[in-house]
This record gives sequence, C-alpha cells and structure tokens, in this order.
Amino acid sequence: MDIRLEQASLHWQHHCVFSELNLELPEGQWTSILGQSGVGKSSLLQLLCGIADDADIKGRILCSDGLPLQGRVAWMAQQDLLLPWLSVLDNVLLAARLQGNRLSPGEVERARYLLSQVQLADRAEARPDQLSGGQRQRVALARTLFQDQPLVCMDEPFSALDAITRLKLQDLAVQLLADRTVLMITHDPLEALRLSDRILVLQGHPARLSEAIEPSGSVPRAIDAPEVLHHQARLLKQLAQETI
Amino acid sequence: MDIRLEQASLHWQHHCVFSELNLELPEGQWTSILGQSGVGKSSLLQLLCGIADDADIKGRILCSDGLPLQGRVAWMAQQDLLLPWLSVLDNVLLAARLQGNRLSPGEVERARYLLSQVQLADRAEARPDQLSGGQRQRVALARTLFQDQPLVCMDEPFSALDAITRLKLQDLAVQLLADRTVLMITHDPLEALRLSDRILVLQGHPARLSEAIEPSGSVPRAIDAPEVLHHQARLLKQLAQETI
Amino acid sequence: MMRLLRPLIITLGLLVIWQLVVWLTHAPRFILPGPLLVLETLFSQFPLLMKHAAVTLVEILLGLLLGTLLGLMSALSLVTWGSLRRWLLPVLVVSQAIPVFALAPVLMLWLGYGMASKVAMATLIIYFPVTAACFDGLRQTPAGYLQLARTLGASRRAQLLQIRLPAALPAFGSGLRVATSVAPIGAVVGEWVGSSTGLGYLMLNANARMQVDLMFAALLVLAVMALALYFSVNLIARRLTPWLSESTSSNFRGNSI
Amino acid sequence: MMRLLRPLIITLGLLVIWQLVVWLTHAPRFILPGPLLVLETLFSQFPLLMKHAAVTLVEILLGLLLGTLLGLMSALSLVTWGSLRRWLLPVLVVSQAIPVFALAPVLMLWLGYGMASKVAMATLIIYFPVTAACFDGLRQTPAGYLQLARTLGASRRAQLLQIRLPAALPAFGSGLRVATSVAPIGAVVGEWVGSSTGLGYLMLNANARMQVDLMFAALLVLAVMALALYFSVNLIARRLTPWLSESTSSNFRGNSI
Amino acid sequence: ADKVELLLDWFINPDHGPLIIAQQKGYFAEQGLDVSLVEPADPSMPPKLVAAGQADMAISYQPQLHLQVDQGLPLTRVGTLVATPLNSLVVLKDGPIKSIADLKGKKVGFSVSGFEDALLSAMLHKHGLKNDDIELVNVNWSLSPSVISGQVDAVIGAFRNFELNQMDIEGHPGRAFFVEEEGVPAYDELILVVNNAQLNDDRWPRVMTALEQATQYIVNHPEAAWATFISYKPDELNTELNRRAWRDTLTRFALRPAALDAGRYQRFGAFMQAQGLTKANPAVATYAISP
Ligand SMILES: Nc1ncnc2c1ncn2[C@@H]1O[C@H](COP(=O)(O)OP(=O)(O)OP(=O)(O)O)[C@@H](O)[C@H]1O
Ligand SMILES: Nc1ncnc2c1ncn2[C@@H]1O[C@H](COP(=O)(O)OP(=O)(O)OP(=O)(O)O)[C@@H](O)[C@H]1O
Ligand SMILES: [Mg+2]
Ligand SMILES: [Mg+2]
Repeated sequence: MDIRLEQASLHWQHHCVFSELNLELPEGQWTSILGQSGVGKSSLLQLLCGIADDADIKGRILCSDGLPLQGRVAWMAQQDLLLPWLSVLDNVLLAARLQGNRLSPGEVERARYLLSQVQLADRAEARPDQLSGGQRQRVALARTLFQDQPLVCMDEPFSALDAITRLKLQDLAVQLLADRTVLMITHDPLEALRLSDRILVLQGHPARLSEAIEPSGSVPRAIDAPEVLHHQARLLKQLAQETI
Repeated sequence: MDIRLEQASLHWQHHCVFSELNLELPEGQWTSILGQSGVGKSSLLQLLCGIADDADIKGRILCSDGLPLQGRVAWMAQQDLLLPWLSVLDNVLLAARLQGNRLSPGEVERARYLLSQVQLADRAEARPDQLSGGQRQRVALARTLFQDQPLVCMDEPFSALDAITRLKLQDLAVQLLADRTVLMITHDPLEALRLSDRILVLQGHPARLSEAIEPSGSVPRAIDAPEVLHHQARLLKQLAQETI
Repeated sequence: MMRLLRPLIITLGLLVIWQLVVWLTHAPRFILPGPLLVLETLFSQFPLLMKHAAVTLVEILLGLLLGTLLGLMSALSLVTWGSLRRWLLPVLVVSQAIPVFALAPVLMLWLGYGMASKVAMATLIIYFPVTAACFDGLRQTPAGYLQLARTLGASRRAQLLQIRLPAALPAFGSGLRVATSVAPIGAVVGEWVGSSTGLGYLMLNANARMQVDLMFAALLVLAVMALALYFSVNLIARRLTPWLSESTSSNFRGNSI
Repeated sequence: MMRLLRPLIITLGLLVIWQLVVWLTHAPRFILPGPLLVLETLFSQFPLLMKHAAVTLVEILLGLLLGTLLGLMSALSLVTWGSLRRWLLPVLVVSQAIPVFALAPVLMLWLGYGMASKVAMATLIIYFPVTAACFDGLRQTPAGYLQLARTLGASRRAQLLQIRLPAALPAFGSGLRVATSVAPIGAVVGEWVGSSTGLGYLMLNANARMQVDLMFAALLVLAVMALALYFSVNLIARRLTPWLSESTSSNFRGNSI
Repeated sequence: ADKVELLLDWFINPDHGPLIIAQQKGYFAEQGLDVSLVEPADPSMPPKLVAAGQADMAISYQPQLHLQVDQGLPLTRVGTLVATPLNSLVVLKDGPIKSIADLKGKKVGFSVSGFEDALLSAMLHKHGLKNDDIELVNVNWSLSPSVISGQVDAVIGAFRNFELNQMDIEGHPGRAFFVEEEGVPAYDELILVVNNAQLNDDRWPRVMTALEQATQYIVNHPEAAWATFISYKPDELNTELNRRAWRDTLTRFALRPAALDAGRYQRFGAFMQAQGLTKANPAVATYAISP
C-alpha cells in the first residue's frame, strides 16, 4: 500500500517545525530521511505514527487501500523505550503481550530467533538496565522487526552500533523488511545510500523536503560503488548548504 | 599528567567483562577506543570515572602527579543524563551549580557561549524534554566542555548528530580540549582517525586492548588523507576479525 | 465555564445522593440528617461554626507545616546516613503504628489542652506519610544522575539537595497530597481528646446533645476546608514539577490526525 | 549477625529511652508507665492480649486487602476515564476529609457491632492513601512508553494494565507502605467506636479503668504487629520492583577503586 | 426464650451490677429472656441505635433522656438502674479548692456528655459565680489523670463511686462536690430506655422483675454478689478499682427498678429547660413509664 502525507504541519508550542509538507511512501520501498539535528525528522515520524501528542498538527494521511494508517505502523523511536520491568525477551514480545492473548510458542520462538539475529540470544533473560547502549538499541530493533506491520518507521536505528554490527543488522533489516514500506531516519548518508530506494533531505525553517535521490541497483548496495560515492558527495553538499 | 590504569578487571554479576587490562593515557593526547557493541567500552569508562557502582572491580589508577584521579574527570555518558527539572542552560551549568556557590556572571557567560557553539543558543531556556535527540546530546557535550577537568571521558559524543553538525562539533571539541587528556569512545573509525593521537580497539571475551594505532599529523585530520584511509581499512579489518 | 460550574454540580450531586441515601435507608434524622436540615443549621449557626473553624484551620495549617518539614528532614537524613536508616526506619514504623489517640493523654500532659497539643497531633499524623513518600522518592533517583553528579564533584549535600530532592519532587507531591487530606483528621482527633474550641470540640458537643444537624454542619465546614486545602496543595505540587508529562491529559488522543 | 542483632538492640534502646523519659519527665504511672511494668503486665496478661490481638489482626488484614483493592481499582478508573476523574476526584478528597469517627454511627447502623464495621473503618482509612499514591503513579507514566504502546496497538486496557500499572509499581509500593502503617489505626479506631473484642477495645477499656499498664501492653502488641506487617509489605514491594536502583545502597561508594 | 439486645453505656463496671447478676444468676432466663449485653465505647451511641431500631434496649442517663426527647428521639424510660446522681465535681483533696466558690478563674475539665455546663452553671450560681468565671476544657477520657496532673483544677462528670476511688488508688485522693447538694435537682443517673414503637412489649416488665431480684440479691449478699459479678469476665473485672467501686455503688442501685417518680422527672425537665438545654418540658408520661 502506498502512503501519502499531505499538507502536514506541526507546531511545538508556537514553534513551527514544518508546514504544508508532502511526503510519499511508495509501497514496498525503503525511504530514508536525512537532515540536520533538530530540523524535525523525529517529529515527522511521530506525526505519521499518530503519537505527536503535545504538538499542534494538521494534515492528512492517505493510504492507497483507503483504510486509516493508524495501527498499521511499527515505530522504533530514537530512544530505545525498553520497559525496565520486562526481560529482554519480553520486551521483544511486547506487541504480542499487549494484544492480551496468551503467547503462542511460535511467537516466543520468533522473538528468540530475532534476538539471536541481533546477537543477543544469551541475554534474553537479562533486564534492560543490564545491557549496554548498543545492546539496548538492538533489542529495540528486534522488537520493531517482531511487529508485523506494513509500514515500518525507524528513528536512527543503528546509531549506537559499531561498524561491523551495523552492517550485519542492516543486512538483517533489509532481509526481514523486504516487502515492507520502510521509512528510516539516519545521519549517515552511506547508510541511507546502502539501504534505500529513495533518499530525502529535510531542511530549513520551517522544514521542507528536498527532491528524492533514487540510487539504482538493489539493496543492500556496496558502499564503494561509484554511484553511491557520487550520491554521497551530492548529499553531503546538500546537507552542508543550509547550515547557518 | 599521564594516567595509567593497571591490572584492571571488571565483573557484572559473575560475568567477566575484562580482567588484567592495562591502559595508558598520555598527557595532552586524545585516545579513542573502538570496539564491538557490548564489549565493555562504557564499563571501562565508568571504571576510570569511579562510578561503576554495581560492578566488582579491581585494579589501580595511577596519575603521574601522584594524586588520585577521583574528582578530576569530566564524564559524558552514552545517555545524555540531562536533568529534566533544569533548563538547558542550567544543565550546562550543572558543575558550577553543584559546587553550591552562586553562579558568577563569567560562568553563565561561558555556558551561553558553549551553547551557542553547539548551535543551541536560542534553546537556552527550554526544558530538556522539549529537545530533539541530537539537541540533547549537544547539551550534554556543552555540559562536559564546561567542566574544566584534566581528563575528559566521552562515550559516543557525536552518535546522534548529522554529518555536518558532527564535523563542526568535532572541531569545536578539538579546539576546546586542546591541552586536555581525552578518552573517547566511538563506533566510527573515521571519527577516531580524524581526532585522535592514539586509537585502541577493545575486543574479545574477556576484552583486551589492541596495540595502539598512532596516525601522524595534527588533528583534526582530513578524512580523505591516504594515511587515514589506510588506517581505516586496517581498523575495519581488525574490528571484523573477532565477530563471532 | 465548565471549570467553574463543575464544583457546583458536584456539590449539588453529592447533596442529592445524600438525600437519596437518607430516603432509601430510612436513616432516622438523629443518625443521618438530610442535607436540607444540615444546610439550614449551617446558615443559622454560621458565626458559631466560623469561630470554631478558624481555630481548627490554624491547627491544621501549623500541623501541615511542621509535619511536612519534619517529614522532609527525616527523609533527607534517612537517605543521607545509611546507618541511621537501618536503625531509625523500624523506630519510625513503630511510632506510626501507635495510634496517636493512645498518646493523646501523654501529649496533653506535656503540651496542655491548648493549641500546641492539637498541632502536635496533626503533625504526628502527617509525619509518617510524608516521610515515607519522600524517602521512597529520594531513594529511587535514577542511578545515572547520581553517577553524573559524582563526576561533577558534587558533595553529598549537593547530591541530596540538587539531584535527589528534585528527582523526588513527584513523590513528595504525592506524600503532601495524602498529608493534606489526613491533617484535618489529626486536628479533629486532637480536639476530641482534649480542647475547648475547634470544630472537633463542636462536633463532640453537638453529638452529645443529639444535635446531629449541627454536628453534620460542622462536618460540612470541615470537608470544605479540607477540599480547599487539598486543591491548593495539588496546585502547588504541580507547579513544582512542570516537567512531568501528566500523561493523562493527552492520554488517548491518538486519532488527532 | 548484625542483621539479627539489630532489631534486638533497637528494641532495647527504645525501652531504655522510654524509661528515661519516664524518669526525666516524672510522668505519673497512670499517664506513662515505665517499660518494666508494662512488660510485666504483658507477660501476666499474655493470653488475654493474644485473644484480642487475633481479632484485631484479622480486621487489619481484611481492611488492608479491601482498602488496597478498592484503592487500586479507583486509581485505575480515575486514570482510565478522564471525565470520571474530573468529577470524582473532589468527591474522594471530601470523603477523606470526613473523620471516620463521625460516620461511625452511620456505619454501625448499617453494618452492626460486629467485625464488618471495623473492617469498613480500616478500609476507609487505607483507601485514600492507596488511591492517591496509585493515581499519582499511574498518571506519571513516561510519555514514550505510552506512545510506544499505542503504536503497538495496545487497547486502553492493555496500556493501563501492562504499561501504566507496572510503571506505577514503585508509587504503589509507597502507597502500600503508608497504608500498612495506617491500617492498624483504622482497626483500632473502629474498635473504639464500638466493639467488645480487639486490642482497641482492650486499650479503651483498660484506659477507662486506669489500668494504663495493660493499655500500654496492648499498645506494644499492636506496635509489634504493625511492624511485622510493615516489613512484610516492604519485602513484597521490593520484590515487585527488582529493576529499581534503590540507589541508597551503593550511594556514596565512589572510592571503590 | 425472647431475645433482648441491651446496649450498655460504657464498658462493664459495677454500675451494671444488677444486669450482670441477673445474667449470671439466671434471673433473666427464669423470666424466659435471652439477654445479650453489648459494650460500646461512646455513651451517646446506644440510645441512638435503640431509637433507630437497631437494638432493643439501652442504658442512658436521665439528663440525656431529656435532651434526646427534646431532639425528637422516640425513646422512653422503662426502668432505673442507679437512682441517685453519681455525677460530681471532683478536685484534689489537698488542693487549693475548698469550696465551689474557689473555682473562679480556674479550669474545669469535662468529658463531653452535653449537659455538664448546665450542672456546672447551677452549681456556680449557688455560689455567686457565672459560667464565664471558669474555663471549660474537654478532657474526654482523662478525667482523673487531668486533675491529678494539674492540667485542670477540677473535673465535672466524674462518678463519685469510680473516679474518687481511682484517684485514691493512685495516691492522689480527691474531694467530691455532689451535684444534688449544690443546687442541681436530684435525678436518676442510669436508666433503661426502649424505642417508643415497642412500648407495650411484655419483655420490659420481665426485665424489671429480673433486675429487682438481682438488686435484692446484691443487697442481701454483697460479697457473694461481688464474686458473681467478676465471674462474668474474671480476667478483666477482678481489679482493686472495681472492688472499691462495687462497695460504693451498692447503696445506689434502684431497689425498685420499675418504679417511676414522675415529679422528679418533671422537676429535672424544668431544670433542663431553664438552663436552655431543651426547648420544652413535655409531660412525663410521654417519655417515661413504669412498665
Ligand atoms: N549494570 C549492568 N549489569 C549487568 N551487566 C551489565 C551492566 N552494564 C553493562 N553490562 C554488560 O556488560 C557488558 C559491557 O557493557 P558496556 O556498556 O561496557 O558495553 P559497550 O562496549 O559500551 O557497548 P555499546 O557499544 O553497545 O555501548 C555488556 O555485555 C553488558 O550487557
Ligand atoms: N516535546 C517538544 N516540545 C517542544 N519542542 C519540541 C519537542 N520535541 C521536539 N521539539 C523541537 O522540535 C524541533 C524538531 O525536533 P525533532 O525531534 O523532530 O528533531 P530531529 O530532526 O529528530 O533532530 P535529531 O536529529 O537531533 O533527533 C526541535 O527544534 C526540538 O527542539
Ligand atoms: Mg530525532
Ligand atoms: Mg557503551
């Protein structure tokens, strides 16, 4: 399903983050958003997920199947939001637990599988406060992947990971989210270029979205491909533009 | 002052993170540590700062001036640890506030200067929960820079920042911490190579520190210098080595 | 508009329910008088009620002040000195377990039948809830804040006053709210045990004379006083913690777009 | 070793202080008897005391159970239904402000002289602290958790039970601790108003006969009971919140390396 | 047997002697009655509960009855337990107060019962004082402690058979000014009241018969009666205070519990009205009968 955000605007207490913003998320494609810190990327994500509670928001979200988007988005926040009273495994299973039904063995198995994929199989019973920063982020990623939603919104999902782990988890995400519509926020142009079908830059006050860059070839791309390097330079230049 | 950590070991509830670890921080140099997520980098920093409360620790910290290190370290944690009840400005001023004396106009001015340097001059009166993730990290950085300590320990200080802001703040840090001994944790080999005099990799179970890489030339280095690229390849290879 | 109307509607609703209870349970007048009778008495005896209410109010306010200060200071001491805590906490709990009533004669002996003994009662009754709430709040400071404070060279005192204390403000607010709602009982009980003025005295006297309507009128005045106190304290508590999400307000919006 | 000795030492210390107070203030025997006399009475009247203590204990436990359940449920309802909250909160505060004593005749009228009315008293006295603590706790859930839960498609009920409730457990623990320390007063006050068994009855009776030693012995039994209750509840509360840092324990280590 | 739930005014003490004896010696049972005695802690409650139909019979005080009837409680006196006033104004024997006139400017403690200021003002009046000349302090349950410890200079509402002994045992003997000697009309201290709706119930004469038997037994066999009395609750009643109080109460039990002196009620009713405690002084027959 395609998703269109139309004429969206968002204010935090009289401070306008963006207005009259339009965003298109084509079905099955991976869209990345880059942008300066504080420009409004996370706010945009919250608006899409319908959780920008304290903000004044306007605009419309249209899904190509005509149903509301509400309830069909998996959200991975910039903070990991692990519940301190649940074990790592239960945090991954949170979506299932919140449905209120008994956990099926299949669900538990899938959660364990995802944990092993993010290399935390042996910490399944630990409490979140016993994890390192990167480990927490990986649990949050596993929790997001566990959800089975058509749209996946991820806010800097790999920011706390070392280069190697990051590559692995990128591959994992590409593989597991193959047929999903994905919106990812990142600060790393290479990461965006490696994973995305479309790359947008959010810029300005109030913020506006740039034209999409659409690298060719299938994901995950090699990061030393000439096209990727070319786009990287272009992106960096664009990002540098508006810094005051 | 040089700082030496000798025969340090750290356990979290019977889980050995590292043991018999030695680390040297030469005076006035910038040392970076890279390493896989969960390997024990943050733990090492906490040990140095004397705040690894719940861990079993052994070892000695020696300063070349013979005084204890305790109380002479500025620590920037992986989480920003901004106090929600203080304004952004007051968070930056926290070190001064905690000394209990009245804030001098000079201190306030310096805090405001640092805030303007991290591009948050206009958010000085905001509450931390009104900031974006990257903005919070920048406030935490300003708070750390505000402290006037001989040893500065920073845990992934630029992880939540976009490429441009990151470069700027790196330059700012290099400039303001010119004569300090700095220990930085990062996941970005290029960042380490750009800023550091010495680069170490923490690896294994229990973790051990690799030989130091000491790129030549003065910081901040150009990231496309051949030597930097060469070291980067070497570091990536080394980091990839031990991934299970 | 609604904000102003609501208390009125609530009051009316309560009066109606009260009347209904009287009707339905056939409670006789001398056990549960109807609201009309009580209101009538309230107006006819207004000066008398106000005279006694003023005394009780002062007792409550002083008790609240003292109890809160003492409770806060105790909680701070308990948190600061670990050894003190291990020795003193059981004592505090025991002290709480002793009904103030039983101590009342002793208090009266020491403090006389004047205002002091009633203030002491109110203080005593408030003391433990405030201490417990503050102590729990102070104890549960996020570890990271304290670690940070230590690297910032904060003295114990600074850690306590500038980190633990503000972090405990929400808990402190809860404790204060409970205290405010309990304080009137302390004062009234004090007046029951020994006094010659105050709403508690008036109630006791009216009760003995079977003037149940007067007693309930005094009760009404007491309730209004307690309510006003509670909402003032509530307001102050909220002002003290502006960073709290108070997530109920925007709780289940969800469908805003 | 110390852990076992400490309660003993504390007890002894309190007794000594008590004796000192008696000596220093020259308190007459019929107002504050010395600990020796009271202990003597405690032993000589042990069966009598135990008989009454059992009744009171049952009342306290039942009151605690009921009060906690009701308080928890009220807090949950208040948080769930915003409109309910705006209407009901003032009512709750008013209800709290009315001394249970004043309601005693009404309660007796409805519930009779038996155990029911005492349990009702204890319940009433516990109810508000628990409700207030839980409500405050439930209200201050970190906004992020709730946002996450909503994107996970959690129903209101699931949000309440699986996010807000566990997040409020620390506050709930505080409330429970206060409730536990207040519950004995509730039961005893209930017994004062009307009963023919229980420690409260015994105390009042002994007081009326000026057997102050017996009264203080009963007080002692009550205090021990309250203490045991408090520490059990404390233990349970801690078990319920293993993730809390309880930062006091490792509070000021700092110099460990 | 017919059940009777009887609410006492206070914890069981020698004032309740005839009731306990009748219970223990089986006089109630002989009358085909199954009486249960309930002890409350607040003396103002039992009449209310009887008036509300929650119990059959309650012990009250004659002055209280006037107040209750005036407030519209449907209560009627059907018997008398103690036929003289017990109430008294008590001071320390070796204290400065030798006569009521010495009370000027002093503190007087009382345990709220609703009419002590009336008693007091009558007593003061006789000695040329006014109510404003003293300060009244509610000391609730601590009548003798408060006067012994000097918190107040005198207490009203002390029972001559009880508080005096209590003070004596504590080594601070007291002096009592008897209300009926100081200007207050004589009255019945303890009476039995029932709900007007059950006025003609045939249980009341039977209760009175049993009480009469019990009182005779007490008068005839004081020592045996004492043993019977404490057998009701051996571990609580057998105290020095009770023993002394028993002796002093013996002479005060109504020998004819059912008998009603209408004139006495009429006079006391007039006194209450004159003191402003009641609005009217209704006919005695409307609130006191001899069953
Ligand atoms: N409080 C704690 N209790 C128990 N185990 C802990 C605790 N903190 C960290 N650990 C464990 O110690 C190990 C090292 O953690 P540390 O935070 O030092 O990792 P790190 O190298 O900083 O990782 P990252 O890059 O993800 O931040 C991890 O395996 C983690 O699970
Ligand atoms: N709850 C809030 N109340 C008020 N202002 C807010 C709030 N949250 C965010 N803002 C402001 O809105 C702007 C956009 O914030 P947002 O979190 O969307 O930035 P971002 O693009 O995600 O930045 P970053 O890369 O640093 O995470 C920022 O200037 C921020 O200060
Ligand atoms: Mg963001
Ligand atoms: Mg770390």
